[in-house]
Amino acid sequence: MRFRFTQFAVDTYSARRELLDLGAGGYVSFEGWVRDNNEGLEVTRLEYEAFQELGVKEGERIIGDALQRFPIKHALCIHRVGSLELSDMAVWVGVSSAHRGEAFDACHFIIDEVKHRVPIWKKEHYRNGDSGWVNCERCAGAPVHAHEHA
Amino acid sequence: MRFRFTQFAVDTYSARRELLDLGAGGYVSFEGWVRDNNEGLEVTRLEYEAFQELGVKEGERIIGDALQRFPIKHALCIHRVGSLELSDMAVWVGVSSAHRGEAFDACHFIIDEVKHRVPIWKKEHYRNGDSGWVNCERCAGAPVHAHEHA
Amino acid sequence: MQLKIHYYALMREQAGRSEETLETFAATPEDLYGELTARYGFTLAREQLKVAVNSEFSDWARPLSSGDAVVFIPPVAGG
Amino acid sequence: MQLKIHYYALMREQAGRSEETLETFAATPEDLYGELTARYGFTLAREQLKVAVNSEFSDWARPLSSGDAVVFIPPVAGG
Repeated sequence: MRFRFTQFAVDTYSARRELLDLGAGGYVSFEGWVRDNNEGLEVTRLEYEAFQELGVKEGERIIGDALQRFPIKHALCIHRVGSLELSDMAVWVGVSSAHRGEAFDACHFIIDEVKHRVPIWKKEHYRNGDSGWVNCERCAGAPVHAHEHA
Repeated sequence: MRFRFTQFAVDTYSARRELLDLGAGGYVSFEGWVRDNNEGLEVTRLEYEAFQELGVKEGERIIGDALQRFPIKHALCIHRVGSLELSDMAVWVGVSSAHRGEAFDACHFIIDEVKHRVPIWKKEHYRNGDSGWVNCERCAGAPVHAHEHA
Repeated sequence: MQLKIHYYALMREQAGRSEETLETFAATPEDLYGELTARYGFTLAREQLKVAVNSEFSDWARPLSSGDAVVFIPPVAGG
Repeated sequence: MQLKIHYYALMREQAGRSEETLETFAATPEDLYGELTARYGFTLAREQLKVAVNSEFSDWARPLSSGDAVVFIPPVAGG
């Protein structure tokens, strides 16, 4: 599978090896890291939850789309689930291609699509004790964070 | 220095660590790999040679340009010199930033500028026994490869 | 008709469970979401969600059959 | 006037050396390149090169001083 979930730290060394190709002259990788702030709030940790059965199918479709759209050699995406600390890697995308422009474009395309299409949810925990599901609580018009007070 | 040369394999693990930042949510890296072909010729190995004293200054200026031009956190570029085999990493660029778009743009910018501005030369060795300095022998109008016959 | 429902993220917390098997007369995912919102007080509007039946994205008007597995998909936030 | 010249890549091969110390009357890098091309038969036209004096990019018309280190820079190909 060219899209996978993992409960553990992403092994980028092994992942990168899957993209090696004697005809590839360029390799681009993206990592999403847990940032210490979001929309003005201090983040202390995150939880990722995924509907994995559908997620791997949709992820595979995204990689397939990228391989059709850009003249690249190989592409792979691995997304972490579970509890993450600051600076932990949440997602990794790697692309190899003959020329570098396509590797940049395809890698950017894949991470954009993954963020929009793959059923993964992120709960942020804040220094002030609140927490919230990103994209959900605020746009839901629900009392923001209120039900999450410790 | 945010631009360096190395005679040995690039230690991407250590290099990446220099870019860690609690405020960074995106990290993009580029690797240039030795490809087995170029402009229709089968490549067997490469040699890179650099005017290092000027190279590190110009490389530093490129990183400085990127930091001014894009709202990124950190950037670093390491270029290999010496003899390289197929699939070896010739150059590595890493960029961390709050948001991913800037990391992609800055990483792409840096590798483009490095390829155009830093005094590094690449000699390709071909399966047919020829060899040549890329960008030099052909555009020089000199007898292509002729003086390099083994 | 018996359906299997899985809940994720905010909806899991609001339903107080991650899955259940349900006896229902809901003919479509749309009907089902109305029924479950009445029970659990989901705060997400139907327009904010996608729905999957048997681990594939589905139309809200698709007729449901006994044994189908239904998942409502809140706005995603990967990466 | 004594200058230090370093040669790289194709020019190193054509000059048959990677550096030399040279007695010359060349007043500028441009003059110097003419002199050295006459000696070594460099195939690269002056327009294809850049030049560095004392490890910094320089104008071709910059006056040279004794002790300057000059490097002619063929078209680069990093990455």
